[in-house]
Amino acid sequence: CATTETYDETRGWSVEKLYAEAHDELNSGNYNRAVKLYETLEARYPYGRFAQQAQMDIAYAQYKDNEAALSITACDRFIKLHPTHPNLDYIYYLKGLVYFNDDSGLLGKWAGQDMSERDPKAQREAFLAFRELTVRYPDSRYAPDALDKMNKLVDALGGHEMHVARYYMKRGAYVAAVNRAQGVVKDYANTRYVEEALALSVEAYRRLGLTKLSDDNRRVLAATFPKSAYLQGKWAVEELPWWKFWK
Amino acid sequence: CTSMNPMTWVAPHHMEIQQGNAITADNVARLKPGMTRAQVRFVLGSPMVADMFHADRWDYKYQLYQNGKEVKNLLFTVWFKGDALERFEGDALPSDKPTLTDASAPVVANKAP
Amino acid sequence: CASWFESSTGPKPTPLRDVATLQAIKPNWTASGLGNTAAGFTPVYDRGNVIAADKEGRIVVLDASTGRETARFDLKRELVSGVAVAADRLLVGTGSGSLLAVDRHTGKTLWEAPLTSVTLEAAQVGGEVAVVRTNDSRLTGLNVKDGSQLWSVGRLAPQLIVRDTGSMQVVGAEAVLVGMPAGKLVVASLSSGATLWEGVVANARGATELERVTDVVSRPVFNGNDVCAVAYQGRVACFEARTGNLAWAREVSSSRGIALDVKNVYVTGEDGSVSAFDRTSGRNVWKLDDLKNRNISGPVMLGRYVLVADAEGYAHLLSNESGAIVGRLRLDTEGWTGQPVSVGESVLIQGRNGRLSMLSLG
Amino acid sequence: LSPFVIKDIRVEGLQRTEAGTVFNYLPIKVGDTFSDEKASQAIKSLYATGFFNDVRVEVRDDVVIVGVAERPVIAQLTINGAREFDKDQLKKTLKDNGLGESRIFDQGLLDGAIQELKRNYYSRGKYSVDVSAHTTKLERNRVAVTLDINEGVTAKIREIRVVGAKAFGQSDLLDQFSLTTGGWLSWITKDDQYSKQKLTGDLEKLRAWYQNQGYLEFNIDSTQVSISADKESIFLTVNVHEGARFTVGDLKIAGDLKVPEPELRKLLQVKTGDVFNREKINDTITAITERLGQDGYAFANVNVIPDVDRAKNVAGFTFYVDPGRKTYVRHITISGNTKTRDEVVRRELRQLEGAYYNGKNIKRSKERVELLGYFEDVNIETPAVPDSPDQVDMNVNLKERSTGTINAGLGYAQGDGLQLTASISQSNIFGSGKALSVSMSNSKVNKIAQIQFTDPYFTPDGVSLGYNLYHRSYTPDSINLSSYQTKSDGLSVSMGVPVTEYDRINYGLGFDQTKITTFSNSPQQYIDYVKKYGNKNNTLSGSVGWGRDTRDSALWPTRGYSVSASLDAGLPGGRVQFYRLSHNQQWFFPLSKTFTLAFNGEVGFVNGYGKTPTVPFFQNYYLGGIGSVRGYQSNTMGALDSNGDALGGTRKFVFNTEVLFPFPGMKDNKSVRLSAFFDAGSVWGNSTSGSQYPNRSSASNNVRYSIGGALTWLSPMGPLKFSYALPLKKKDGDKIERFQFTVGAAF
Repeated sequence: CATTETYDETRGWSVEKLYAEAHDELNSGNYNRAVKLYETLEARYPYGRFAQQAQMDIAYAQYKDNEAALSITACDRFIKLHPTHPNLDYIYYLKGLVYFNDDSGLLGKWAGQDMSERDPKAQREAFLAFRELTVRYPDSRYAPDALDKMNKLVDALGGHEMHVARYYMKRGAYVAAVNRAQGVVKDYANTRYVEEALALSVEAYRRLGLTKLSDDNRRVLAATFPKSAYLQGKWAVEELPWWKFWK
Repeated sequence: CTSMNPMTWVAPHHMEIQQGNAITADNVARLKPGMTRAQVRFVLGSPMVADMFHADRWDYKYQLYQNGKEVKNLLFTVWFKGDALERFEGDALPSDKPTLTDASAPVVANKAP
Repeated sequence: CASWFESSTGPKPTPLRDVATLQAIKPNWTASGLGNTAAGFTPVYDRGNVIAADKEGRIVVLDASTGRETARFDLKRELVSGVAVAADRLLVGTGSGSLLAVDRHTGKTLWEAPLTSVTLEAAQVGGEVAVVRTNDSRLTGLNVKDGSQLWSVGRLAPQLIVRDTGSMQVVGAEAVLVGMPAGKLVVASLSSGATLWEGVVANARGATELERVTDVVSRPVFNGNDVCAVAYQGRVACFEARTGNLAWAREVSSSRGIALDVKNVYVTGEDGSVSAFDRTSGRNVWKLDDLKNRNISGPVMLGRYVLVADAEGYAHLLSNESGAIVGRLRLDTEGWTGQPVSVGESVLIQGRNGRLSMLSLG
Repeated sequence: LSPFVIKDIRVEGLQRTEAGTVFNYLPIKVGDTFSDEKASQAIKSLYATGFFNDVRVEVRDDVVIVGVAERPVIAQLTINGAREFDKDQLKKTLKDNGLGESRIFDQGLLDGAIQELKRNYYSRGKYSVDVSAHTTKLERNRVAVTLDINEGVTAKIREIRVVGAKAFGQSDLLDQFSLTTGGWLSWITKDDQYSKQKLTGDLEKLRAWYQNQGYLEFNIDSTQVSISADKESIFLTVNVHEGARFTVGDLKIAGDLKVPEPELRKLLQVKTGDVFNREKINDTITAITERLGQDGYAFANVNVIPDVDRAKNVAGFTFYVDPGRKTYVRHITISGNTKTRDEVVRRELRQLEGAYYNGKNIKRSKERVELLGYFEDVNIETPAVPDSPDQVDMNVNLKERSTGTINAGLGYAQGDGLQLTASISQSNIFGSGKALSVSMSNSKVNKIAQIQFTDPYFTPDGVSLGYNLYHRSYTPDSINLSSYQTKSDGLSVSMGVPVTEYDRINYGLGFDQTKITTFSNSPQQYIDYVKKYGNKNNTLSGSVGWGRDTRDSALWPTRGYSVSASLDAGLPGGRVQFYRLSHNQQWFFPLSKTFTLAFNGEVGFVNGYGKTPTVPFFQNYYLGGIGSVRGYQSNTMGALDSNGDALGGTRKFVFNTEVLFPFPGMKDNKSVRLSAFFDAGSVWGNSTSGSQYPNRSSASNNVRYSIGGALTWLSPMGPLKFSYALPLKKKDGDKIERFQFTVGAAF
């Protein structure tokens, strides 16, 4: 009982018709249908501008369809096929976007869900993808936005380390806390967390009874952040008011 | 009036907090000044606390809190001059039963009952 | 949609066209009285008697001329291959992987020799030595008197082998020809088991495990100066008996068997065709396709004719010059258990249902 | 060819790829000196791209001409004759290794694909399969590939023989095999089709069978797989050497133990004098390695050296312990948490950074994260840190599951009138680990508005704090409860304190005000109650309870138990005074990797005291429906009043036995679970004077049983439970409801 081949209404369509049809589907948002049409176009007319544009649009459609893995493979295939394509920088930018896509969604934004508390691995890959874009095409029109997103990512990654350090201080695991804090100072020196990291190290060493290390760190804090608030009081676990229950 | 504060009616269970290197006396006994950093790392293990501003000293700190109460709080520090072990001081956990210190020694047949 | 009841998609057997009987086949006698058997249970002729066995352990001794039963034993042991005769004792392979010797007249167990695996074909006896080939392609020589092991030669078999239920042929009292996996023909000395020479009947070809199977699973033949054998999915090849040099080889695939007469070598192909090759040059003399896909047994010489049996119980007589079917006889032996055995001027066939029938030229 | 400076490079034969691409991959540029070596380099690099069938380099007066023939693109790939494997699945696997529509055609890939196909068929026992491919040229340098498959007959196993087995009969041994010679179910299970992997697995099972019953020196000498000439039958022969049956001699533990020897001795699963059992030896090894794993020896291993005394058939064993280095955990990375905050997961972990590796803690960490119920899949791996031998990292890889149930419904239920329900409950609000549920529903019978909020980690150690605010008005005259109306408003605060790793103590205080209005047709009991105690009832409720939970997961429990006991009461301050004792036990036993046996038992007992000696009816137990005895309409079991409505009872017990198994075919999908169950339960302790059904008062004649099947689906909108139950021994007055379902019920 051979299943009959589904009737293929695109039989006999010209490449322009196929491309136009696929493009409408893409704009009207049903990405699955668009991807199928683009693939038939690529199979039937593998030459010329349309095929290349189809490959780019497939990558974009997969991204919009939240199919991260498929989109990345489509991008990589495009890069291998057309290494000298004029707007290859868009493809690198798209790769970055796929990883970066912070689906914090509507509620997330309102409730101040910030990226530093989410999965760091995806953010690291996004950072690498954007960096590849800014290195290969420094003057691409996507470069500025990529740079801005890179800074946001670095800040998020730094923030992530800081969050973990704060948790371990709250938990009373001071060795873990001081290692994380030192990680912030070492790897994320240009972020806004260095001051708090140093203050945390001072307190953690004190709790560990390593007074020499605590004093030395305090001197480094005083040297780099003379007006730091932590110099007066010591670093303390931030107590949340009860009504901020969503935090 | 703490009695009314419901928080204190029942003492909550605190997770066991264990931090840092649990080095034992027999490890420390094998330390000799002049050892390279790699040798010290082999004998005592990698230090959990190596402050970035004090490259010349490793702190083998050990803390153990069980149900909120401090059970162990030891510190063993080693100082280096360049790559050679200069001096070391501090205290370590009692060494576990010396059935076999050196793995390559022949099997000691301790007769089972 | 996967069809649940897989119909075999093999080719259909060709229907028989009736043929003028130029030479009749006379059924001397038919004997039943045995349970069902399997491939590897070929009967054996010895000094006027025909001896055969079945799977449940029954052995019958018949008078070769009349087919009358002269003795019957029931060993109540599962047997996996036919009977071999050594002077006054009968040797059979048991299901638990041993060779059992019983007294020919009383059926009393004399000795039982454990083996490394089951023997799927009857032992071959030469003088004082009984040779067995076990399923792990190992040859073992046992002393007929007490079953003690004289020698044993192992062999590395490929992962996948073809079911071999009869590929040994003892020659006189000093050598045995053995068809082996991977297209090898081994001639081993009976006394020591040492390999006198080893010929390559066919080489493995193809990529997959199954395509590379070219085992020699039928009995080699020897006529004084030539030794010929045929390989499954391989070739028919003849060698000089003394030196083992390859005389000639021709493409044909057969697991059924080979026969030899003074002029030609006759082979039943895997597809049911029967072909004849000139003994000295290997030139293809004739090829009969009328019996294709009828699951034809290996050929046997009956007088100047070539006899084959098919799965539906027909015996066909072919002329050795032209290969045309000159005679046919309907037997009621369902199928066959191996190559028919030539006994003097007649031929003995044992069917899968245990029935034996002796045929000669009418 | 004398080297020269390249004046120009021209590329010929391009149809699909642009010149730019070729130049990008060419290792030579205008102005380089060109030589033979450079030419071969160019050819090699162009081939490497996989775009071209043929590359030629020619030179004409200092101009390099690169001639290429582009590989055609596959326009169409058709497979026919594939019955064993489904066609699209085949196409997908082929596309994965480069052979698909719109991909570049490469003969090498095609041949590779054919071999791969044949190998797959052989693994299914289809030995006589024949795969032939042919390509037909199409215009515009494209090609159509068709694969014709003739699957032929499947080779079936005719005989399996274990030679040399004396201690056990063939049938016992063949029971260990998954391969068989064909039973009546073989057309589905296909267990009479040979496959190499299955045979290896079976041989392992055979070895385990022998070695677990004393045959230390059991050995499989050789196995033969032989196929009949017509490729339709397979014969398996396994030649074994049993050896003698051994008993265990004396046991020694040697090596650098790191743990006091008596403690390790207690872990020995095998005793001197037992019949040798390899499984017990392996279990001992695992027990010892796990014990060492708790003290930081992540890479400890134990090898067993037997000393065999063949004369007495006794084998002594020495467990040689090699602890390896004490290992520390450097970094713990949590990934996959797209919604949940990092700290919500980290605070459940029992393993800390900067601490030595503790296998037990890591295992408990996985359980605790799974008990959160926010993740579909949790797995923890501890890869070694590259350059330092005694440090590992710990990666917690998660797969988020939607933990909210948002259902808004506008429905019309037959007895219930227009129903407007809207409820949002999210057990992990904004990924903060806190649970908030706001629900509002109004229909003729029920008008409910309720807000519940719980913060499981009010303190770092996990003391939880919960608030619950509700307004409920309940006029049940239409459905099967007797007609009266209650309006109640209330507020309660509850706290839960973990007192050990597994136990929690919960206590709470609450205030509830219930106004009851009765009508002419209300049952006499309710009217007397109101006459006696008035219609305004203030209850000051207090509750204290204890719970212990060792289950390995909240959504998909397979092992462990959850036990709880609680006492809640209407305290003397309030108008309504009663006390209620209830106890609940849930046990889970793994029957196999996918089957789980679950027991659930509940006992409840409520009594009035002081001002209200008889228990107020709205505090009664009502039984029936999902969560108690399935197959009976919810809340209809037990005593019935004059017009057949349920009065509930003051005592109840429920007992369910359930076998849980995955949906057939979706073995590793963790969101759908089937089960077969037997429920039993009774509610009694209410006077049935004046009711048509007098004999529904005692526990024994109120007990009801039912058996049936249920399906739990953890859907994105929340857990859905469907059950189909057959009540046994139905009595008159029972209201049966075979098919029942609940949406968003607490799991």
